[in-house]
Amino acid sequence: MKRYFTDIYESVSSILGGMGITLMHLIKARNDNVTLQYPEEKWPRPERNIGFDHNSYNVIRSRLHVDMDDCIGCLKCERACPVDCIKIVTEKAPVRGEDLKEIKHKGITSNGTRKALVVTRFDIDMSECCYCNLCTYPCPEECIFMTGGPNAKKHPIDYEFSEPDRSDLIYRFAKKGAKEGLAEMNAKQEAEA
Amino acid sequence: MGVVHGQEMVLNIGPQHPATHGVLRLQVKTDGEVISEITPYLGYLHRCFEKHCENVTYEQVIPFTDRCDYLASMTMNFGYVVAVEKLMDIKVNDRVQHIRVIMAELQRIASHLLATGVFGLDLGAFTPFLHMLRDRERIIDLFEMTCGARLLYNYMWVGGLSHDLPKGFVEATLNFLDYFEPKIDEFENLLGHNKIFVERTADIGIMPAEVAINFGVTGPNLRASGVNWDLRKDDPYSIYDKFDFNVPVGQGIKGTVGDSWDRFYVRLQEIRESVKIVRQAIDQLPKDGDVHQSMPKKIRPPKGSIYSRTESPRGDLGYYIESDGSDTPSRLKMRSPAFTALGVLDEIAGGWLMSDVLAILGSLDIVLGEIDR
Amino acid sequence: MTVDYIFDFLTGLLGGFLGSDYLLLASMLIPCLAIFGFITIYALIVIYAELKVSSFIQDKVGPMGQGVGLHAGKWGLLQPVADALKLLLKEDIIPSSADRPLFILAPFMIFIGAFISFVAIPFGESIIVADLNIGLFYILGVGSIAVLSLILAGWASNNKWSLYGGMRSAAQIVSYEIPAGLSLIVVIMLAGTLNLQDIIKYQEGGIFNWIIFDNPFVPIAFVVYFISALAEVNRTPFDLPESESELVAGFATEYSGMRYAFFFLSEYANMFVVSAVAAAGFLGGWQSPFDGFMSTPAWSVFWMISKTGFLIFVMIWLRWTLPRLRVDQLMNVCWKVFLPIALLNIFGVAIWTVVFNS
Amino acid sequence: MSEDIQVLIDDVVAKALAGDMDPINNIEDRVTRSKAKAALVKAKRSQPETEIKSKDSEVSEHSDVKAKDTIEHIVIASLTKNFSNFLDGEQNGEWIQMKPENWFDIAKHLKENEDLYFDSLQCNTGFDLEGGMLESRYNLHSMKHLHAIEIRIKVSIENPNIPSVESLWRVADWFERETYDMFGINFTGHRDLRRILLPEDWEGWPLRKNYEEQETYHGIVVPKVKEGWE
Repeated sequence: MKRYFTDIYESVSSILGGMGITLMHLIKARNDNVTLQYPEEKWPRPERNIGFDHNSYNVIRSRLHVDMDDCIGCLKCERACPVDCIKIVTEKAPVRGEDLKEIKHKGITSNGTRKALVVTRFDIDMSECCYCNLCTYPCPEECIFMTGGPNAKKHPIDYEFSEPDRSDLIYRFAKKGAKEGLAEMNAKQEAEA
Repeated sequence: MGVVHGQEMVLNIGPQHPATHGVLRLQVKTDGEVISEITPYLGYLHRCFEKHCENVTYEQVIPFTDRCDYLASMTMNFGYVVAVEKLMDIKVNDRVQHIRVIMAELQRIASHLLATGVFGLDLGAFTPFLHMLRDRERIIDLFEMTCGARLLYNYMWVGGLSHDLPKGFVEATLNFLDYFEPKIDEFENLLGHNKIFVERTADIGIMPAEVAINFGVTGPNLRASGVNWDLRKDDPYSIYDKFDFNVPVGQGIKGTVGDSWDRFYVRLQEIRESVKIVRQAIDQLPKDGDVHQSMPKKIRPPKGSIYSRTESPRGDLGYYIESDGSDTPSRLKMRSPAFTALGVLDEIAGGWLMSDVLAILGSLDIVLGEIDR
Repeated sequence: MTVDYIFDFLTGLLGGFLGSDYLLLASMLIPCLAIFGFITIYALIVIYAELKVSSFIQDKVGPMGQGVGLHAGKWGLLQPVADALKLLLKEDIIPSSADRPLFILAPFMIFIGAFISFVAIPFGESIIVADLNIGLFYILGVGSIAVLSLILAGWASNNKWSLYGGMRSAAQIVSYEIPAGLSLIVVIMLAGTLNLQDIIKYQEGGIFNWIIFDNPFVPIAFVVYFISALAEVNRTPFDLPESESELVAGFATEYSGMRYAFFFLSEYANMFVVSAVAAAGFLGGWQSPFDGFMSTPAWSVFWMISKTGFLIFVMIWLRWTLPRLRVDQLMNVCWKVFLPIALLNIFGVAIWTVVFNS
Repeated sequence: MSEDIQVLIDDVVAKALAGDMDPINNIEDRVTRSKAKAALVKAKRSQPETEIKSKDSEVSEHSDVKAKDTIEHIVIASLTKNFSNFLDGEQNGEWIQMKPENWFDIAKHLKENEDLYFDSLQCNTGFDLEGGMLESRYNLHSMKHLHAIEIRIKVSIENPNIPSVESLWRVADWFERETYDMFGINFTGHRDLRRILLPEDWEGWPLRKNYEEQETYHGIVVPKVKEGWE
């Protein structure tokens, strides 16, 4: 019998206590909330820079980007990728370390490395990418990075990379016409020889 | 008048059901509301984790471990790197160890918040769940600040970390802890001591200690059964022996030792202990030390095998790694704590009412990503 | 009676053009449409209130927007409209193995139960559709139609979850009718009538003449009635028939679109009915709390709606605070706690009335 | 490579072998550092294996390794008293290699003997040794005495039968089902040996090294090459 009344007492008191807590939240509704009105407000971007150069590299992981002018075609990122979403094809450049104007190929990277290869295909399938960041670390030229990386000014941080079609998520970074242009050049050279 | 026996009905709870925490299918035999037998069917989320691991290098395994227990990715990373470091005999410096402990404990808080919140949600209490998600959000913000990712971090690497702590992280974490500590009491009052909640969970789904050990149940579920077993204390890995914290054990305050309420309460207490550990780790955090210092250029562990256990929020997380000396593991088996926790469901939940079965399932805190791998 | 007034008015206006049969039909339809309109508008408001109250309790902001055309309007004011439109435009699916006629019938039946209860709810001295002399009894009676339709919905869906929901709701609503009725007997004893208007008129003369303040037993009766009413309208902590984490959506699992909207609508309509009965029976109905002050017909509507609204707010507040009971605990609470208390209350009130009021 | 760099590398490698990794990590030049690390790895490999092992026991200060060394002997000694001919080939001190025949009785002894009392089965791993052998590995642990051992049982791929220990450690129920699912090791005496993670009608044993995916599953072609790359 005592149990019966303590149960009733406990129910009433704990329910009223709970209602008190929720009422406090109701009154101070905006105190603790973390909601953002998404398209108008956006997440404050993480304000930190890490990596190679502390002032220019951001941790944010939103999309991979490649600076083709710096890429030497070493395939390190392709090998590092755990889901095989990077595909690179390279061909030997006619002359090492020289610009090829026809296919907009730059011979020397911004780090001063002389390129021996022309990258004719550099595809990243972002629909498969798992955003693990493993590809950005081995890169000797620091040319593959998540946007917001070394060239944050050129490629502002953005979250919305949605596409209506899956195949639009395959990003092709190689210079357009590089393969054909190179073949043409080689053919020309052969003809001259 | 004798007892009326109705015809038994077979009912499929799941794979799509709001209370199965993922895609789990429970085939239950019911007689009215009473459930007599539960047969779990797994595999709806099977992603061939172990087969994958045999085909990728050791560092490439880490993103996959993230995806196993997606609610506690940091501790999954932690367990894996501890295993590989033991296998390769790498010692990492103190700063890395401290950062790892901070991250793992923050992750434990986040995971327990979700576990207790979802447990409340299974019983129909929506508000505590969203309050807990709100605070988990703040922890995730801290992780995003550190490594740029919010859910799947790939933060701990063999021999180090992917990034050092950012500027302002320590202050942000301390701010969060100051804000968060009073909130734990609020959760406790709002949900834990609510009479309806107590009635729904106390004395429900009692798991005696022998059953728990025999079924290989670990972590908070085992501790709720009154067994003082925590790998952070009993088999300290990393630098957990440096910290002062208690191991909360189920005491049967509202009912019997090992009931659903105890499992809930042990998690809530563990949140408090984790807060203590994070504070200590931040106090002792060494100022200098390169987080990439001990990272091997190429991860090729010597031939041999290792079984290494760490304490994930869900229990003993074991990695069995067999290395053949090449840069890919020859066999990598993850002994996932939720897998064994789900195995005990039939034993402790058979014979209860349908609502109780789902409450017990919620109290076990399973993550299907880890069960199905 | 309202229908008579309208009939007289219409005869005076159009008597020369139309036969009296048409006018009678019209004068019956007009209050129906008025009630229907009232329910719709009220439901939109309460859905909005529920969204906002729950959001604030949960530290969210709820539906928000920057203006019409973007999201849900200023402060999300258009959200309930959007919800209603979505439900209207959704595909109406009837499972192939469902019992088709019953499946179609169930949502209408539940709505009819809620709808005809409104007939006897007084909003003012003469603002009532039908001033029945057994108004209270009538509302309790037609409120029970909901049970039938929930069982129908559960059975006709041919789904195990729906069946569970239907069976649970049958047991629950039938059980909770008893403590609810017994607590209302206290009101009937004090007022000496079943007519809601007369009960309200009995409470004339300011806040202290309300039945809830009549004697110390009545507040207990009020609490018992309110909680039982909560169970009757299937709100948390008594939402077992549709408990979403156990039974997916209970009896409404297979319903979609407009049919689901009818269940939704009648849940809110029922909330209004039970709150209105509580307000009329215990809180003085449309009477102003200040004797004679602010008691014009317009004010009386205001008082009735605000008293009901407060009770609805408490229902929403409770919903977002409490977890759900289990099915056997639900029965325990009903038969072992509320029923004895309600019975004792009747004795207590009777003795009190004999000793102090006579 | 200039000579002083070579001297520097030799120096830091010597220090690193002595246990001090700092000098190697403090090398400013990336190239030199990596060269030094490569030299270190080379040097470590050339060291005799026993030395690494002794270092192991130094590293883990908790007497785990030491206890482990002895526990294997205790277990073998305890088992030899009751069973004969259960060991399979040479023992190396890290694990116990057993024959499958009376594994159930041995397991029962391990679990119920007061001195051993392995009340918890931590993990069961299947392993494909290649060359027609499969292995089932059990990591046992005692909650009471806090010791752990690893037991390995080798069976041939044609006749992969191992007695089930599911009735001793109930956790083995699902572990063994998983091992069966992935390796096709048949645990005799298991109540309910079904596939657990894969569908009932899946073909083959995926974690065997010679596994090949089936061509179609329920009429759906199993994709093996990535599509959408032109």
